Amino acid sequence: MSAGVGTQRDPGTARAPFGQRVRDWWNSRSRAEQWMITIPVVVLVYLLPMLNVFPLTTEPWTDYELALFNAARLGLIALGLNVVLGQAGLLDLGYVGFFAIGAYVAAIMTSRDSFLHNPHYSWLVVVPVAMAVTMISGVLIGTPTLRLRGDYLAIVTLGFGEMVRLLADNLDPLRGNRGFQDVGRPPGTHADGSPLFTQTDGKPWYWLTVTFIIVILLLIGNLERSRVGRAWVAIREDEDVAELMGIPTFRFKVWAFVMGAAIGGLSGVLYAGQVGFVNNQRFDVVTSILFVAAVVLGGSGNKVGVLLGALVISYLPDRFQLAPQYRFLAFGIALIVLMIFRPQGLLGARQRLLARGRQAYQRLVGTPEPVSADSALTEQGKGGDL
Amino acid sequence: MSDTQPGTEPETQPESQAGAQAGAPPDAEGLSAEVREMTEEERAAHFAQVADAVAPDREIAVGVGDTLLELRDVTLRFGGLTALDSVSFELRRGEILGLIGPNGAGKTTCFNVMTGVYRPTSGQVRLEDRPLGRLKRHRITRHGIARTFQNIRLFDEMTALENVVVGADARHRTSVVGALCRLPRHWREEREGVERAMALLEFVGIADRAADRAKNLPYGYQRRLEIARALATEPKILCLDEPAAGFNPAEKDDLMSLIRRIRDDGYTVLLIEHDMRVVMGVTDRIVVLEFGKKIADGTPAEVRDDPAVVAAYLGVPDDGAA
Amino acid sequence: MALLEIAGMSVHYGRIEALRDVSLTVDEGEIVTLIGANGAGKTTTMRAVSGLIPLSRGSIRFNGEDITRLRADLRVRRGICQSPEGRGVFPGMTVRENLDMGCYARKDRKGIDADFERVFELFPRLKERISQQGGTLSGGEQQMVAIGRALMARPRLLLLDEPSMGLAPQFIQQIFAIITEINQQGTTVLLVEQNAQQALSRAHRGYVLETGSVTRSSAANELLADPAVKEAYLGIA
Amino acid sequence: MTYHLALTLAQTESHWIDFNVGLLRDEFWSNTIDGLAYGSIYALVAIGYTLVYGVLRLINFAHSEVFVVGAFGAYFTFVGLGYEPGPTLESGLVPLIVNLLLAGIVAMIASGVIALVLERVAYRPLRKRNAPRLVFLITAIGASFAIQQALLIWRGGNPEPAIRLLSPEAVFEFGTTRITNIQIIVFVASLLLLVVADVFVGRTRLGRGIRAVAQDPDTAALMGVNKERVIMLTFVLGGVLAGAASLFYVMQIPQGVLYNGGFLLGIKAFTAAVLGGIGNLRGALLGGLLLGVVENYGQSLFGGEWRDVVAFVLLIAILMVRPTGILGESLGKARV
Amino acid sequence: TDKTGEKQQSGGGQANAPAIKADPAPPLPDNAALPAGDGKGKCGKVSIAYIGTIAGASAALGLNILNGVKLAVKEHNDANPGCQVTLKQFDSEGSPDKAPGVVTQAINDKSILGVVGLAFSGESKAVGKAFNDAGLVTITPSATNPNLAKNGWKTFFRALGNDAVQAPAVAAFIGDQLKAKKVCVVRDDSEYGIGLADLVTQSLGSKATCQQKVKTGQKEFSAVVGAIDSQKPDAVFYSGYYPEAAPFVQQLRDDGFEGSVVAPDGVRDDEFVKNAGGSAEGVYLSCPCLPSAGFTKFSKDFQALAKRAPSTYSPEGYDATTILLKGLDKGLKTRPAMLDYVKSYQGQGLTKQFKWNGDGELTQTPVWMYEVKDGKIVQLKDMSKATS
Ligand SMILES: Nc1ncnc2c1ncn2[C@@H]1O[C@H](COP(=O)(O)OP(=O)(O)OP(=O)(O)O)[C@@H](O)[C@H]1O
Ligand SMILES: Nc1ncnc2c1ncn2[C@@H]1O[C@H](COP(=O)(O)OP(=O)(O)OP(=O)(O)O)[C@@H](O)[C@H]1O
Ligand SMILES: CC(C)C[C@H](N)C(=O)O
Ligand SMILES: [Mg+2]
Ligand SMILES: [Mg+2]
Repeated sequence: MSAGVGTQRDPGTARAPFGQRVRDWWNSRSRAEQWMITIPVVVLVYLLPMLNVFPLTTEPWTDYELALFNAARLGLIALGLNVVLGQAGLLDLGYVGFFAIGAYVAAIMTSRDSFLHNPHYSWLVVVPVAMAVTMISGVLIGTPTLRLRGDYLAIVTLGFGEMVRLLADNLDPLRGNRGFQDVGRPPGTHADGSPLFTQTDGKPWYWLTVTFIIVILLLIGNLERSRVGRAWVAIREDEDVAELMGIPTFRFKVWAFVMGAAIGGLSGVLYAGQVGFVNNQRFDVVTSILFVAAVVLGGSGNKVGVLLGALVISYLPDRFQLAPQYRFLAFGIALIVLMIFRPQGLLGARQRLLARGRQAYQRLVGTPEPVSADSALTEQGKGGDL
Repeated sequence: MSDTQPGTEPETQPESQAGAQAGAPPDAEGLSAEVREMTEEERAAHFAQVADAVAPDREIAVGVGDTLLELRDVTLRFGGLTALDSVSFELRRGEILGLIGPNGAGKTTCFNVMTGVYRPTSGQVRLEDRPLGRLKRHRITRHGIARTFQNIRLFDEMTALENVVVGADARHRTSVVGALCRLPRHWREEREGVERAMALLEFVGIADRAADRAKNLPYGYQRRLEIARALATEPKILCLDEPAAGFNPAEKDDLMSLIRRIRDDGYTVLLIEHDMRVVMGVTDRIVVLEFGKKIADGTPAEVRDDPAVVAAYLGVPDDGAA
Repeated sequence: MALLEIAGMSVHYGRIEALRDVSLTVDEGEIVTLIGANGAGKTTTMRAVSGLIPLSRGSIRFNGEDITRLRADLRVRRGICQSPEGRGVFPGMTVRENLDMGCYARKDRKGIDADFERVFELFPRLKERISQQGGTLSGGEQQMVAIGRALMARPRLLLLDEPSMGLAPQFIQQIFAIITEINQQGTTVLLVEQNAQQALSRAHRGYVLETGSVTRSSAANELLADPAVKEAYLGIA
Repeated sequence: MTYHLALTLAQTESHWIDFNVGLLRDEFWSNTIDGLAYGSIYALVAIGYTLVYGVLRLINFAHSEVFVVGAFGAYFTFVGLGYEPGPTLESGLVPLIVNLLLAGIVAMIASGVIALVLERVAYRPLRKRNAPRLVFLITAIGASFAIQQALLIWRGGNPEPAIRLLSPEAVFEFGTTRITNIQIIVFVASLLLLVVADVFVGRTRLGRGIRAVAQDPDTAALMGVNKERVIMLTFVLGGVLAGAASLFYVMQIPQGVLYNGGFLLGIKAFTAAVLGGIGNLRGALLGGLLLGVVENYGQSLFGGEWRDVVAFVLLIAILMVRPTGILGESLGKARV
Repeated sequence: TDKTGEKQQSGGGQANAPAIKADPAPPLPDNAALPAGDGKGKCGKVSIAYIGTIAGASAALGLNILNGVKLAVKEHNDANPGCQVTLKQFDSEGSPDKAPGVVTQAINDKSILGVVGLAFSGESKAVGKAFNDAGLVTITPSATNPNLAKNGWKTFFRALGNDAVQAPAVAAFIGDQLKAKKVCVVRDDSEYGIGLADLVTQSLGSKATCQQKVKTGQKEFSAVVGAIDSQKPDAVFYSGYYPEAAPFVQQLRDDGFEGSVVAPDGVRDDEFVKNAGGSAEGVYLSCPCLPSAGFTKFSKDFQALAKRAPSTYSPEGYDATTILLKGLDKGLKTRPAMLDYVKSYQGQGLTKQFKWNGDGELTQTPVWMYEVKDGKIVQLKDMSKATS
């Protein structure tokens, strides 16, 4: 696409944009140095709920700790969706379906409204079961749909996401709008015997979620810097060529779907547990699209970016809560403005795709790996004749 | 879901069996800074090492000179249009075969049939005497056919090095679980992949731009990168679709020597090209297509003098046009 | 008078400076060719003249008018038409529709019909394929469509970016013959070619681009004779 | 335990969905007729999606709001003309036609204008900055949110009290099947508009420009196509058709004038567009009618609550067989 | 077929339904407790909360209550300089999935000692346990699902009759007054709609010949209307809220249905009448709420405050608030104290005598029938007496 003709920019100062300079700087640190910076940051993240003070606090409008939990939970979702959308470039508008499946599995296994005779499984059992069920549904949904390309995939996934919701709506055992109350929570009690995880106390939920995020970040990072991650990016860039270069594209796409699904399911379980109530209302298209918004806003394909994106999408409305009806108006406008000013997302997409990338590049060119800020999603799938 | 199907592919063994000429150094340009500073002997050793990595054992079942790939009466129709009309020819191990013909003769379509992009309406493509049948495209690549594209198709956002490593991944077998947990095979293959990819970039002469995004490379570098990526899949046959398009004559010379070196390293090459100087200069044998039919098949000299070919393709005798 | 006059043009792709201070002129009735290695900036020059990419410095005048900031489609109306690198065939349109697009700015039905005939005469292949979708044509066929389409526009200034790329030898001859012919009929041509030998022998003047700057410019036959040019671009050491 | 769970699900399954073949048989024709009338509204809205998608490869999520604004436009024209919520007023044929036309024009203008504003505010700046395609999706969502919320703030969360210029009366009736005056008006008018749009895009020079920009914007510019104008036109055309659709919708469902009243319809219309082959105008028509009709059969067969599920199952089933929709893409790029 | 294709004129739907004589609206009981109290209330900085829909789904129903609550708080604060109670409002949007969030908010606000709400049954169910865990007392002025009281929540109190009372009344009305033989019960997908539909079906017994389902937010009912049409019932009972009821009834009438239409409290609002166009005319509405016509002063003050007439559950909201305010006037400062106080509360309100049993249910509760006449909802009679 051409740039507008009327716009003459002065590129005289060929200085790297800020984001790029930060990244270059970061990449030129040694592993040890990077850890030295990472650890305090992680500690700070864990301490956030304690910093319930201006300007961080979202009170009096929104419970600060729960706002943090919700942001973290959306972060987890964004991480999962990022595997599908950011890594493999599969526009999944029905990701909420996996989130819903996770939540419903938790509800069915623990709520007393459930059709199971004795629905009191421990939360620790619920998590793996929910993830397994979502992974299976990922395969089931992915197998027929992933043969489609681009936006056809988008609309079909949207359809599947809606179908999950509609099934919950229509199938009596899933209780539709009435929902399941009293969904199970993780075990653990305070010293005084009251439960650790409650609907009203966000802190334990937040910590639990952050821990999940860190574990998943590490695992996903492993995947990314491996044959699998490269295959995903190749598929995103040009699926036909990827296949002609020997990548079993279909299988890897299903894998991306399944990985994303598992994480979506996990966040569904967390959501259901904290709210304690699951019905069909939270799993609509709008929610699904908000997930996509978090990923794209943060920088599709960039793990840290999408976490930031989730933070913006979830925390900002809580932080600057106007009168409720103005909130979404402002939010909508903010989305437009943010995207216009940072079309490549808050952090552009560029991940190292080689496990040994750092050494390889350093050896090669003597400078740290160059990372440029433009997004990796300029044109999906080029198509055309071979 | 298992990531590999054991037994269907030859095991990769990085053990050299490359020909004696393998160490021929590439042109001085396009060497990494590191290499440029080496002494002569160091450089020779380095290139020997490069050649090792570039041309590992491909366990080809047929001997040099025997038929490696065969098209048997391949016909392909698009609706009413017959793009290939019972085309038969064979590709022998170790040769450079030229595939020429007027525009729209069906050359690219031949590649598409060989690599599984299209399925022949009738007829067979046989690799090492086994029909490709309805093999998936990625399996065909793993069986040993790699290609470049008439309109360059790179993974634009990846660096040159990564593009090539993706090619090398075709031979890797790290599973998703293996990658997730970083099992030893993952590390081994990563190391192998990067080293091989670097060696290949050196081999085609663009190692100095290894860390650049593919889309930011000049056109000529992109063409070479495509070749390196295709080589990385450890093919038995390398199919090049108009690799010299958009090159000036000097660049074409470089390309010709590159193609020869590739063959010398033990690959078999199938080349589509319109530039007669390139075709006549590097091929051992030429197949000529016209309107989807084979009209000639022979050595460059034979083909050049074939009146049918002259009439159909070459037109006015080459009056010294570069 | 100079039909096209580029003065001090610089162009950037993001932070990459692709052209630096390029000046060149094309006179009415000339064939001017632009040669240079891969990545020298030839295509970028063409895109800038057509208005597909903005200048960061410098100016372009066409027929005495400053068109530096003119929209691309208006430049077409002024009489500049380009056959782009990579052909730019509309993949979902038939050959006929593609050719029709060339006359988007024209209204003379008669002249258009005559030009159709002329293009089909030049490329009989296209007539056979008149209702095939552009996207399924072979590389060379697409190139024919792209050139034919540009001819259909009957421009004052025709920009050809590597017209011979992907064409079989017999057509290469033909393409250059056509260029000379339409030039003689009054069309000014700015030509980018890797086939420098051919291009220079047909052109009046030539420019050499190296890494974004004009390093040499003179009459075409002088360039042909220049040993440095010979070595670098003609493949004759 | 998963096994146990699956078993429980399987055992209860047979009671979850009841088939009612009898009802489908009895209601077949009225289903078909309702479906065609409703489907033509889908089709009109679908054109807007298809056009914009064709040109910008953008799922214009805010198109449903374009539609809703049209509905408000039509509604307030009714109000302005002195109609009130409550029983339908009897009025002469001529004033009725004039008033409906007036409402239609206002709706079309309102939708067209909002579509244009949307393009200017949310999409054009991104185009200028060469933003990746997905980003347009996000601003589309942002715009959709913003318009919805603005309407919510302005008119509140309840539907506007229903106003009806014309109450449905059976014009033809056979058995239990009735064809009402409204259905006829909607169907015929929609079809007419669709034909006009199709001719416009397929036959005219500007239409060719739209297709050219859709396939290769840069080259289109090289052919002298004014890209910005074409894009503008596309949005306006889509908007105007959505405006017309909104009037028809309000005529059929007077309670539909609501801030988020276009949401589901928007998704359905987009589904219809994909079903027919997105980027393909006739596909949109076909997809819209098919979706409308099949949905109705589905709801007779399985019950009303399965209507949307039937719509999506249809979509998935068709895409499995024809991955680019029934008629295939035509504005879009050819694929390998 | 019984369809004539004739246009339905307003009120024409029940041409053959028997005319039902209306009872007068009850007057204000002399001993009714009022929020002003004795004007000697003493309390610290305390607040009560209204939680329910404000701007969300079925907003009109929520606003009816909220304005009643506001009126009570205003009268109280005007009369009691020593006890200025803050009213906090939380918009649950009437949906069970939004409610937990705002309820958490309310629970975490320690100044809130009592809650009027939640308005609807579904949302009440989703959050009852949280209130119970937090020990925050709630009095719902409107949620009618009987099961709400059976969850063992200690903090749940209901200021009106539940659907187990409403359903038999409705069934009696349909059977005895309308003389319908075949009744179609249409339910939405809410806790309330489903629960009430089941109870009504049960009470109707063999008269309930068909069942149909609709969904929250649905606007297009051709399937349901078609199915009803094929059953040809004498009456249709719609169990749900007005946003869906309005288009449903209109489409039902458009299709030529001529039998009676009966709907419950969720539909009893002027919004329904407005949105259904002429089709609302003649629809019968049941409600465990009293007509406020007899409460003249209340109605006048309400009109002055809210710029609209009191409607469904306005007096009930007022009563519930009064009870909480009386507790605060006593100087109660903690949630447990408030809970104990409400649990043992006994007294007359505008609408009825309040004294809760162990489940938080009242014993004597009226259920009135209403009818839409000339675009207005007018009372017919108290049906609870007819059944018990
Ligand atoms: N998908 C398709 N549908 C219809 N026709 C096609 C398709 N693909 C190729 N063709 C036709 O088949 C013929 C052979 O095309 P092919 O691309 O193989 O030619 P080629 O020999 O590579 O020519 P060139 O030298 O111009 O690249 C052409 O006439 C082309 O138009
Ligand atoms: N879209 C782009 N983004 C970034 N850099 C670009 C882009 N297009 C071209 N370049 C760079 O600008 C320079 C000039 O490119 P240009 O395409 O004009 O060269 P050219 O002379 O036409 O070469 P070729 O003979 O390969 O066509 C090259 O270095 C190229 O890498
Ligand atoms: C306000 C009322 C109509 C609420 C209804 N009774 C319910 O239980 O949900
Ligand atoms: Mg070809
Ligand atoms: Mg170029």
